[in-house]
Amino acid sequence: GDSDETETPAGGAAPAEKIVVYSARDKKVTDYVVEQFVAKHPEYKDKVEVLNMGAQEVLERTRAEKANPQGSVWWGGTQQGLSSGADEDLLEAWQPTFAAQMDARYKDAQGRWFGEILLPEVIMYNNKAIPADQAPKDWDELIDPKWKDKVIIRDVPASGTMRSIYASMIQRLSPDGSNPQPGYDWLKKLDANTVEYAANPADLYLKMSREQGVLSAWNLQDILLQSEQSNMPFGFVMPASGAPVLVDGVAVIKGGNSAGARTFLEFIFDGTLRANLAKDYFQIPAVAISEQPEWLANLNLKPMDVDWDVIAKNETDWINHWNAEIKNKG
Amino acid sequence: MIDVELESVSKRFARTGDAAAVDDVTLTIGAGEFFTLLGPSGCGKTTTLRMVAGFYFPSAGHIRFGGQDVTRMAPNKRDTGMVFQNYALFPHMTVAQNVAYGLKVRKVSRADAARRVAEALAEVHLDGYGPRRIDQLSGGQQQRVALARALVIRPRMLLLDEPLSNLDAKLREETRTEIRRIQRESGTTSIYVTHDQAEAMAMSDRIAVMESGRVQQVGTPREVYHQPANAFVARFIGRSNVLSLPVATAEANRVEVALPGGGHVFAGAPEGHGLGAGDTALVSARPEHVTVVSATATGALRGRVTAVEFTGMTTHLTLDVDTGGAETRMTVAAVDTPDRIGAGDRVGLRLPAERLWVVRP
Amino acid sequence: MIDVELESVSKRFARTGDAAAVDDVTLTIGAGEFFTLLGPSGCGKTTTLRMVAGFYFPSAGHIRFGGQDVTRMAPNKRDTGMVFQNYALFPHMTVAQNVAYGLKVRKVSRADAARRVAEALAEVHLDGYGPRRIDQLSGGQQQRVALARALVIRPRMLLLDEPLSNLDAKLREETRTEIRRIQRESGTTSIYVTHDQAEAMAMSDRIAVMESGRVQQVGTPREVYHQPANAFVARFIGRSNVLSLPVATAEANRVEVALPGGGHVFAGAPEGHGLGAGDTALVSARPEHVTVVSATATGALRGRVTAVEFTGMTTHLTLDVDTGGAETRMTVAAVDTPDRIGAGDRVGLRLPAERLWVVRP
Amino acid sequence: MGATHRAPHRGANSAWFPYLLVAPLVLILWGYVVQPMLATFVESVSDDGTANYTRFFTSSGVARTSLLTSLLISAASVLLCGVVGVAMAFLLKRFSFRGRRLIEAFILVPAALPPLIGAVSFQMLYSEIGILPRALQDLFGTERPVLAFDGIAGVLVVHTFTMYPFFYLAASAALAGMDPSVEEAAYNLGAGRVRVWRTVLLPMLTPALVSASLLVFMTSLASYTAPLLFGVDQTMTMQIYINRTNGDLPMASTYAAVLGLVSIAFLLVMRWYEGRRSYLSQSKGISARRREIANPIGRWLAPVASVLATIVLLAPVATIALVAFSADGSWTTEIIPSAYTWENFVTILTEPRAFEPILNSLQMSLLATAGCVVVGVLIAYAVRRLRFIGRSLLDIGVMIAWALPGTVVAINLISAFSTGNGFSFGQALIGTFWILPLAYFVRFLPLVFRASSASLALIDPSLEEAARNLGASWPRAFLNITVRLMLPGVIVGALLAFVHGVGEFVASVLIYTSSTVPISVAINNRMYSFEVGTAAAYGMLQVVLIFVVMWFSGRLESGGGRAASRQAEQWTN
Ligand SMILES: Nc1ncnc2c1ncn2[C@@H]1O[C@H](COP(=O)(O)OP(=O)(O)OP(=O)(O)O)[C@@H](O)[C@H]1O
Ligand SMILES: Nc1ncnc2c1ncn2[C@@H]1O[C@H](COP(=O)(O)OP(=O)(O)OP(=O)(O)O)[C@@H](O)[C@H]1O
Ligand SMILES: [Mg+2]
Ligand SMILES: [Mg+2]
Repeated sequence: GDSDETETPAGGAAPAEKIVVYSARDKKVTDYVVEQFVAKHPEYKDKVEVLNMGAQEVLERTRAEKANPQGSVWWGGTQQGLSSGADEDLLEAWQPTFAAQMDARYKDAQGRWFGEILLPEVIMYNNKAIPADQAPKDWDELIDPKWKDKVIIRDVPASGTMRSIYASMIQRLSPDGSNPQPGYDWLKKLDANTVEYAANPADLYLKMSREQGVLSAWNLQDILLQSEQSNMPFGFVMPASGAPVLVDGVAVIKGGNSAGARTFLEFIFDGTLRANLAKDYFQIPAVAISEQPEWLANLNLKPMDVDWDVIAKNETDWINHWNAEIKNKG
Repeated sequence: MIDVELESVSKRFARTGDAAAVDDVTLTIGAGEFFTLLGPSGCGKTTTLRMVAGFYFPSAGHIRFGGQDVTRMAPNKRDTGMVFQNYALFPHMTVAQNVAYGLKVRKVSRADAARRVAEALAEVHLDGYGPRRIDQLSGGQQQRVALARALVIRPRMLLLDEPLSNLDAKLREETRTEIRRIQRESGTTSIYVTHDQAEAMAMSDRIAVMESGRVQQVGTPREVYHQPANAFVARFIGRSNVLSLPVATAEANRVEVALPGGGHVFAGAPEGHGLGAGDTALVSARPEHVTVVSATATGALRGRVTAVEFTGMTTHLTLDVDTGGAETRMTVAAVDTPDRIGAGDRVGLRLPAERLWVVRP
Repeated sequence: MIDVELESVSKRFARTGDAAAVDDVTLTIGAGEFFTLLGPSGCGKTTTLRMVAGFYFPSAGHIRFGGQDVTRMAPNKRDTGMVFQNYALFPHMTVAQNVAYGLKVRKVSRADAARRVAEALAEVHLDGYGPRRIDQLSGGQQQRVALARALVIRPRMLLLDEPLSNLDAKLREETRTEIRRIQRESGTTSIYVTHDQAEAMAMSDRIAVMESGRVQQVGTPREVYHQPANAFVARFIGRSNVLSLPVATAEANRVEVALPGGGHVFAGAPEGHGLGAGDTALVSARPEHVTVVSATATGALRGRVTAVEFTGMTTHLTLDVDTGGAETRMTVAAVDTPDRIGAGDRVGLRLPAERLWVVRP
Repeated sequence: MGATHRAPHRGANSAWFPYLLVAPLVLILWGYVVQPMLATFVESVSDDGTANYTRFFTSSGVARTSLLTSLLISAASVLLCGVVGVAMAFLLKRFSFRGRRLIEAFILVPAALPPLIGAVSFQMLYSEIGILPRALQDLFGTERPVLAFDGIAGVLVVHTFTMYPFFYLAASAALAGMDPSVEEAAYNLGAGRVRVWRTVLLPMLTPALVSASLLVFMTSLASYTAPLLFGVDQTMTMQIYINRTNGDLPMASTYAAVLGLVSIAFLLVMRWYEGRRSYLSQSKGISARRREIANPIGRWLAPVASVLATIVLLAPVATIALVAFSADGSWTTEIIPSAYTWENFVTILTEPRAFEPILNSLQMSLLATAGCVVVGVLIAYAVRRLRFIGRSLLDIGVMIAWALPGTVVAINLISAFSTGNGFSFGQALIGTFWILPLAYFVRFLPLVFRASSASLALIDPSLEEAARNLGASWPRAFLNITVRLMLPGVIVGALLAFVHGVGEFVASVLIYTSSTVPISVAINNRMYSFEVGTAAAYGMLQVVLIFVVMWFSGRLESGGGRAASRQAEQWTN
């Protein structure tokens, strides 16, 4: 019998509408964030519905529902995914308070999506199989023949992350994207070292942990999560020549509960929340936070200089070429 | 009163060439009549019955019940009780459930139904078989269940497709008496298909003889037997001997034919037989009417016995007989054949003046 | 030479109470013999045949073929050709493919097989039906395919379970002649089940009469018909009249019985009949041997006609006859009954001295 | 006006009865299945006409290779599943031995393997990192894992394991419904066991085998997870996915449309093949279900073979159990885990809404199954028994949703029902509870339809005639007799539909709502964060649930449990 509950929402505000969140984030993260959100905005108690799914599925779903959008928030998605969502007119343009402090590289110019976290892509290795000092130090070491059949790669065409990494590898050797050949050659050598392409992240972890292969390229956050929380024998190396940093972002879906969505997104960029997420879930916020957790402070993140516009133009061609001509042919 | 009427009914099956299974059949069956379809295997009896029951639509023609056109009426509205040639028993029901099905559909009360099922099973000598599964019955027992299932609902019309073919002679006789009793008591119009000619003769009010989908003759058993309309009917019903003999004199109702051994004999003939002296008449003589005499008797046909067949009640002799032209195969049935007659013996045969009948080819 | 031997064979079906379907049957069938099982519906004929074919294992007893124990031999090793009571045709094959199946198994060359199939189909009058699907045939046509399929392989043994039950009389006779011819020519041992007694009599070398799973009598057709072992056989085969009459004098092979109307008559009796003067004998008289005389004739039984049934060849009279004690129902078959006799008439009956036979109860 | 002189009595077999029955079915099919699915074909030609198709068929390499690989995988899957399924049906339905019923209930569990975790279990068993190859490697001391399945071989293994139940169920239902005397006739004519199977039993099983082949073929063609996991990316489904990721939606639709067309072509071929012959026993009366086999196969080989097969078939489930009970990180390079724990089960069971996904899945799957049964049985009857124009179209209409990948079906349904229309009674269905059952209905209708249709092929129409003759109206005769006799097939179909409904993921994830989270999505969320242990624990719950359903439906099907064992017993004693 707590009388408080029956009286929410307080203060004469209109009853809060349901917020439906399509999220490609880990369920643990979403649960935690929603809990915090509701604590701060009690009028949304039991009004936030999070549907967890893959990033590609968020896009598919939002796209299919265009005629009658059901979701309000798009939470978690690569720059590419969010961009195509924006291009297909699925996302609402707005100017949140946090946008001001955000680096322009990490957000849409028209305010249709905003980067939430940065995902540096690094070299991953099985630290049970390879002592830390013997792990490759840079990307180019990965194609050394001594790693033949030691590399496992999450299959590329179906993964936004992997596409970005591979495109970066090509663009690294051809800044304006006009001559992908050196990149292709590099990838072909990598393919020669690749013992297997994993179907999905879980498959990758499994195969890495069971030492079908012991090296990979993967995002930092997941490596840390797996090794800290799931007891997996994974370590990482920040490549000497830099790590491509992907942006993982959020957006308000056009036609949904946009008031609620805005409230929710504003909350996500709340300073303490971001600090907590950084500490517990190894997130690197796109907007810098005041107190960095220890791991982040020690990270020495060295971003690779990637021109995402060049990549956006060429990615499909490059990946299709890789898929048809390079994969399993090295 | 006419109860069932088939008017120029034909049935053609798509995939089997041109011949119609039932070909322009016109029949009228009176109320309460016991009507039999008789004919060789494949002549269209089942097809006809299925059209009456409503499972096939005629390709042409009409079927009427009591004047009402039922050609395309749903089978369940026709109130016919059918015994299928292949039984069509419900494999998932017990014997009793099979028999009770029609009663249930008719919303007969439980107690009533149980009593009637028990009665019906008793009528076909299957008392106590009620709880059995159908596949635990012998062939004949299954056939009796099919019969009981049709009889128990006391339909306005019974359609019986060889309902006794798998029963032994004794049971068959008992059962046919039972069917006849029920049929008479309730005045049910019945159409019966059988291959047993004795059965057809004994039970039927009238018989239709069919061949190749066409009706050859309709008549009472005695008419069909003693005055067959044509050679086919004569030969088909009770294996007649059909002889070609020259006509000596012709009258309206009989003709006199000449025997090869000399002498003449009179044979009954249908009205308008159209025969004159000098023509050749087809004369039918029943095996049981022909008597065996000594090979030297005068005025007798002469023949050589080719086979002797003991069938219990009678013994059948097959003979090659000299009828003037070619040799003709004849059959003689005798209750007491002299035991000494065997294959190869030469005997004389006397044709019975009173019993000969002229048939159309 | 003994070809098939059943030694104390019994078959009990688990869940149908205690009565055995086949009960301690011992039979020996000679090589090339045509042996018939006769008996009422449900007496165990099919079960016996299925044990010989190898589809059931006897619950007790042994089956031997030519001395070799085959009780548990696989059916496909027995080289029997069986016509199933329910046909069991392969629905997914055409008529010709059905018939050819056994030949294919026997690796008969294509051309040979085609020829033999055509022949077999001709034998059962189905020429030209080869390419038809089974479900496009009438019931009788299906039965003939089943027969052709068994005959065509010329097996060492034929097992025929009512193979002609759905054929018309004419075709049945032709076909049985055909079967007999093939059987004789190839000397195939055959076991035949039929409900048609005339058929059994005409075809069989020997007949076994069964009832309730037990063999009642084994003998030639004439023995079974004229000298039935017991009242059941007498009544079952060709509906005999069985009368209880007091014995006047008894000899080794015949007894003299007293008639209720006065006078005595001799009846044949089996060896060791064990009857003496004063005992009551069961005397069997065949309907066709009893003659109808005037109601006032001396030394005749007196009776009242209850039913007259025309069956074509003969007319059957059913009578209630005063045989001293209770009234007995008798049947008389006559080729030429006076037309005037009808139900209710009183007539006299004369028993044929030569033809009476004493049966066990 | 002109029609008034026609006879007033037109019952269930008047000339237009078929159309009367078929009309509502066609409407349902059109509204819920065909018309939404047509969107795929429309999209494939929307932008630039048939250019996509031209590109598909002329472009070098990928498209053609994908099509060929997919076809090859499908054909091989049909063969393998056929062999395994029919063999299992033979062993379990023809012989009786102790524990047979238990095995029968177990044997369907592979069909119920939860997606994702199920596929992973195969990897853990048979791939390079699998238990078996690693154990063999250990045993023989070789350099690399022995007998590891990879690529197409791996895909085929997964397909065989997960799809053989289509054959098993169809064949066992047909074997039980077959006229035994036909088989006896073949033996009597001298045919040996092998020949009898080849020339009589298998041909007589044609309707069942055709039905199973269709399902397996189409499932394999539209299968996604297995090629994904075993890295066969030159398949149609992978190409669809890649094209969608590329953002080339029309091309993705073109792939999907080609997939659908190939399936329809296969369907038509199979229909023709089946239609050439009749499989309906023409026997008089009902033959005894009893045949006695004295063969040693019956006594020893059958139980041994069955147990062996069951162990092999259950291995993936055992693997899931192993994962579910292993502590996190305790299983890396070891052959089997080194430490065991209840932790995973505790984790999921202590969660406040742990059972909700399970209940959701049960409820939605049951609803959908009920719909499938009603509509599927009626359509099966119409297609097999009634003569009307467009029977093949009806058949195709049902199967089309099975021929397309699940994702495509879901997207089509969202587009069709994101706003109200006549078939949704003016309501937008997305975002409501109803969209998921509807998706399951659309997707799994073919299962019930096929199974029912196959069992109907063995039922003598004269039984229904007999019932009508005894006065039963068409619906009554249909329910009392025809449906009752079809029941084994219908139950098989319903089981398959239910099991697939419970496990459905690819479509569910696109249309579920927070109040209808299905178990597959719950498992996926665990897998996503690589909590394999808890995912496996969830998977085990699902497996147990399905097992319970199988066990009881097995009893249901055999009428109180005894009839089935009685039947097999009668084949042996
Ligand atoms: N599978 C079975 N289970 C139980 N009882 C059976 C089974 N088959 C037959 N019977 C019973 O065994 C008895 C003998 O059956 P069988 O089929 O041998 O009879 P039949 O002499 O061939 O009769 P019919 O002339 O009617 O075909 C019958 O009473 C029958 O009910
Ligand atoms: N479904 C069918 N398709 C094609 N032809 C058929 C079909 N049913 C029957 N026929 C043919 O039609 C003819 C008549 O068949 P029907 O069943 O009426 O014969 P019947 O007189 O009952 O014969 P029987 O005494 O052998 O049962 C036969 O020649 C048969 O081959
Ligand atoms: Mg017929
Ligand atoms: Mg029998």
